[in-house]
Amino acid sequence: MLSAFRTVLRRDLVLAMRRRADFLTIVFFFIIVVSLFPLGVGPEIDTLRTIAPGVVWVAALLASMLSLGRLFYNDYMDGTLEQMVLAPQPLSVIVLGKVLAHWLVSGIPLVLVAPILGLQFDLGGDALLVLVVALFLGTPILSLIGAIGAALTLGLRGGGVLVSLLILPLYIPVLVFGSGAVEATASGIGAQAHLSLLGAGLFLALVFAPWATAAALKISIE
Amino acid sequence: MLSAFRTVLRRDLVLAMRRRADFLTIVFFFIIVVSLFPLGVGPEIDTLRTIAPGVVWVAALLASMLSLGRLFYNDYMDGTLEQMVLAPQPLSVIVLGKVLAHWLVSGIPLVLVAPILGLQFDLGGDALLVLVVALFLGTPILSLIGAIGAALTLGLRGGGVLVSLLILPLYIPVLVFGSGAVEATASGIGAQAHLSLLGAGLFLALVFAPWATAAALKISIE
Amino acid sequence: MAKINWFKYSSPASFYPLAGKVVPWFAWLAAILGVVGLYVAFFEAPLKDYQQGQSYKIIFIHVPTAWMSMFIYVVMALWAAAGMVFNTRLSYMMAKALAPTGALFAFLALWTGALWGKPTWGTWWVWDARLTSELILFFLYIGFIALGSAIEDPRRAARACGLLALVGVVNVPIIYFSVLWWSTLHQPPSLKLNEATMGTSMLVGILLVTFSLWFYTIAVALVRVRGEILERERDTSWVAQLIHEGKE
Amino acid sequence: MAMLEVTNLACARGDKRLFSGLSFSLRYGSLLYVHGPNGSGKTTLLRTVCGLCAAEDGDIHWDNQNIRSLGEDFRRHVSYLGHLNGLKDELSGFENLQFSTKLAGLGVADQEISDVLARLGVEVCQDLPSKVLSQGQKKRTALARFLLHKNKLWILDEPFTALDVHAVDVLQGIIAEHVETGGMAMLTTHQEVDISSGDVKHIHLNS
Amino acid sequence: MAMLEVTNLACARGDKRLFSGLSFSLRYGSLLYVHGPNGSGKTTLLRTVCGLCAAEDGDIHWDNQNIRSLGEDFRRHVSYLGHLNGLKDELSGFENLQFSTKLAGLGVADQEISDVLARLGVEVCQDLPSKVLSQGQKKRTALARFLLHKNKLWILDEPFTALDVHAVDVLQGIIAEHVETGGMAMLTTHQEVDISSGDVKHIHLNS
Ligand code: HEM
Ligand SMILES: Nc1ncnc2c1ncn2[C@@H]1O[C@H](COP(=O)(O)OP(=O)(O)OP(=O)(O)O)[C@@H](O)[C@H]1O
Ligand SMILES: Nc1ncnc2c1ncn2[C@@H]1O[C@H](COP(=O)(O)OP(=O)(O)OP(=O)(O)O)[C@@H](O)[C@H]1O
Ligand SMILES: [Mg+2]
Ligand SMILES: [Mg+2]
Repeated sequence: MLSAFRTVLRRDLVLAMRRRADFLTIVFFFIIVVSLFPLGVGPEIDTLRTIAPGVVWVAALLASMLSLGRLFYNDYMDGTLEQMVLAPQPLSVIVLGKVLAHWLVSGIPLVLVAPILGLQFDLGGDALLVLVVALFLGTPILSLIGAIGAALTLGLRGGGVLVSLLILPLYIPVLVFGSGAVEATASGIGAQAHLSLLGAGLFLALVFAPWATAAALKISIE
Repeated sequence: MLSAFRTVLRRDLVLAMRRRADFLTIVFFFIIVVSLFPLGVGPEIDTLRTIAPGVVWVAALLASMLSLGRLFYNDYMDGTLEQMVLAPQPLSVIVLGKVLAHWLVSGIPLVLVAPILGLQFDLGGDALLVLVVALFLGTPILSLIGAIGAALTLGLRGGGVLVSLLILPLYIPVLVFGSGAVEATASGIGAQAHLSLLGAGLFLALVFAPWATAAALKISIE
Repeated sequence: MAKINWFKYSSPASFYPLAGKVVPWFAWLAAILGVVGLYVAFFEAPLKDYQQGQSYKIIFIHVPTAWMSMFIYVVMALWAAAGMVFNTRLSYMMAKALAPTGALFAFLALWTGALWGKPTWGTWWVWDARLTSELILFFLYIGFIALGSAIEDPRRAARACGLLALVGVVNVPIIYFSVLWWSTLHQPPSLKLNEATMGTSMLVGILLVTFSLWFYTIAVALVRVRGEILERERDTSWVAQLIHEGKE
Repeated sequence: MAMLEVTNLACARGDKRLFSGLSFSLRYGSLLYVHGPNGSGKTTLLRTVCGLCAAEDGDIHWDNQNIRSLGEDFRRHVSYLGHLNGLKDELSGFENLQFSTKLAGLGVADQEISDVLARLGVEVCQDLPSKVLSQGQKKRTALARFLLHKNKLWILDEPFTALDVHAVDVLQGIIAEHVETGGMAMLTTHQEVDISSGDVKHIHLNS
Repeated sequence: MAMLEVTNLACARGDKRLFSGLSFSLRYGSLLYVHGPNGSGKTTLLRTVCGLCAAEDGDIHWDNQNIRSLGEDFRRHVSYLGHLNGLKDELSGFENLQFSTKLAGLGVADQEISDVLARLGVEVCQDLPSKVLSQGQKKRTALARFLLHKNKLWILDEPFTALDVHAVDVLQGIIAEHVETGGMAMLTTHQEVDISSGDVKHIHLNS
């Protein structure tokens, strides 16, 4: 079981290295979406500072959702997913390996560039720190929930948009607590409570999401 | 030539009706993204009113980009694109038919729901009107430019994210003039100039984009 | 006469040795101009700018990189256009070879600008027209590079990137003006580019560094193109001969 | 008088040169088999001839004019079937064929489409969306296009795969008839088929 | 003693019942051909037997236990090849096989993988990414999995398509050998093949 997990994780990391462009693109997508807002909203720094946490989080949601839409898609199209379902290993373990690989190559970089974007919006040092911690706790939840959506919409036409419809509502609590944490720091309340809630959410998602995703995959592949 | 245009247009509209879910989802995506902001940014109505045009436009950009990413994809995967390239008709005319069909089923609905979203952000009557007109002029530009990106990234892995990297920067003028128009009305300057620029942009895009898209398709199909 | 040469050297087999010969010259020119330029910058230019302190010396990096980043994009698009018109493989290779340097300069312009902004404006970044359009230019470069590396077949990659460069270059002025206008409508009240008039020694320093970067760009691009030629033509007889002769 | 004339053609994929110096010509009423083991470049050759891939070197002429410069005027005469069937999943086979003939600018009566589908034994796809068809049924529907377009040059890449024994017979008959009535066909297949009407030629890649 | 026992199986796609009341059993050293014209439900039957599709009615038992309740313990014994090859485009054939054996929990030496690839005539895919392989080369690489996993039950859906004549021979030999050494195989094909080793059975759908 552990070996299946490791095998899948390693395979997906190798694949990610082979098509490095994919994952760098996610980060740039994140950066571009965040940078679009000042262009739409106008350059007043006070407004921008207020909306910064919300904007960064919404961009993270979108980046995660977009890249997750294809988490299983390639495997489905070329038949390797069929083979994984037929492998003598619990599917949920395989799923967990894939999700972890995905987060390592696409979630972690978001966490790392977020402070730079925060600087552009003139966020203070404390707020930046909380932003990073919140993203670090929140992005794996996004990946885990997103995997369920991706599995459910597998092979449906227009999956990309459908997946967003399914999972964006589920992402909302993460958005609320994540951006809430940053705002709370900025207004001096302290982010402790928000962050603990995110941690609890992560734990729950880790326990249930792989199992739900595996079930969804089996349905989709029929 | 005109008959090729009509044939493609009709086919794509029929296909859109068969998979209605796809296009409804684009509209819902748009609505959800716009509605996420109050959750991320907080409920102060003044901030919200300031950021409303920007948020609506950014959401329109993202919705258009998301749905365009797959404008040619299905045709490519099932080989109908190959057949269209081989048809004894100019490819750019076929492309124009596809883009128009796409805009009719996915751009128009955005234009129609925008006022409702604007109301949620407490925009005034004039501003709402300008928002609708600007979207009406702007969304076809988005479709035309997006088609180029979709054609260039056809069949590439991670295309969904790559396409956004290519076309979001090109969308920026539309974003700036589109949201600028609404802001100008709100601050009493008048949106005339912005709207004329959008109109000029639409004309330019109509002339050049189908041609560039056709060239890109021929490259991608090799 | 000139025409014959042009077509002769647009074939990879004869371009390769020619490029090999000129690369060291450009590299040396770049190094010498760079050293002289920085000397002027640090020792000849007025020691202290009264408003900004030593930090203003960043200008000697900042302005040349900003200029070059814009200039290279245009050159890249010209090569792409030439590739479309004459259908020469070499043109596409040149366009592709220029992109990473352009992206590097755009990044450096952003970075030095941000470093400079902190002491002068008190913030790393403002959403000013010039800054924003430089940022977008950086994205355009990244898009170009990402597209190139996402396509495996080199011929297809070259042509797709060429097309993208052309589409981009049409859009760059549009983007520039749109952003300019956007920002002037909402000019931030307190923060403005510091328009200190330049002394001659400053101007000389900046120009020297610019030329140095220019030659550096040419040298690096030629080296990249040589590598690319070798990789793509590794099955041809002239490359085999080259390897045989032990020149490589 | 040769209609299709290929001279000195060289094709490469990635950095592998598949073949070079290939020359042949096809005239009315002749059939060309392209043979070769897996990976020898048959698909690449067929796609290059119909203009989907660019050749590395050499010329392809139709009626003494380069196919690149002819453009639409060449494509008007060619039907191609590759590894993909070119059917939209959501449309029925019937609708797919309607679309494809209209796009080619032909006015084909609905009855004719139904007749062709019946001849190929896929009446079932008159109403069913193509998505749910079996492999073989999809292939048959795709082949119906050839009978409706009535183009001169047929280019068929492994048309017999997925077809059952009966359908293979039918298709052989159809190709033979096309060649006998003055058409041209180029095809690859790994299966044993024998169509010997008209002027039969063979090309061996990698042999 | 039958290993695989199918009783009274009924399958449907959409609202079309493809077959019903189908019963058969497969024991060690036997080979089952599934025949039937296009669209008769061969693919559906094969996918149902390996557990990828749900049956409408009837039971599938392995060693007297229902395959649904066995789960992994059934899948451990089955190799399946459908219309898709199950290769990752970016990985070489070699890496694909490495991954697939590791996922099955087998320790297979690299040398063995290379040997199998050589036996199937696709040494080329040792380094090339699978994406650029020709149809036939991909199929061969996918078939190499069967030789490496050494599972009891082989389920092959049209394994001979896209293979050239030589490769068809090789594959026939491989299947024959598997059956002779006590394996079981279930296969569909529209081509003429003859493998007559072991205990050969036939099922005709829609006949
Ligand atoms: C991240 C921040 C910055 C960016 C992206 C940036 C970008 C640019 C660009 C693109 C140019 C060339 C413009 C042209 O020639 O039209 C430029 C020139 C220049 N920049 Fe910056 N800049 C930044 C920060 C700063 C700061 C903080 C200062 C000084 C207070 C500064 C001073 C200048 C000067 C003096 C020039 C030359 C102006 C001229 O040639 O007309 N920049 N910058
Ligand atoms: N980027 C690449 N680098 C090296 N070789 C490549 C590349 N792309 C394709 N090839 C090779 O080119 C050949 C493609 O041939 P093609 O698909 O035309 O074969 P085919 O004759 O149709 O074979 P089949 O009978 O299997 O369909 C294969 O041998 C493949 O390995
Ligand atoms: N939703 C549906 N409604 C009606 N019929 C359906 C539906 N889905 C599938 N079918 C039919 O079910 C059959 C699928 O059969 P299957 O793919 O198993 O055939 P096969 O025997 O493998 O054929 P082939 O030899 O062509 O591969 C086809 O006849 C198809 O038309
Ligand atoms: Mg082939
Ligand atoms: Mg089948």
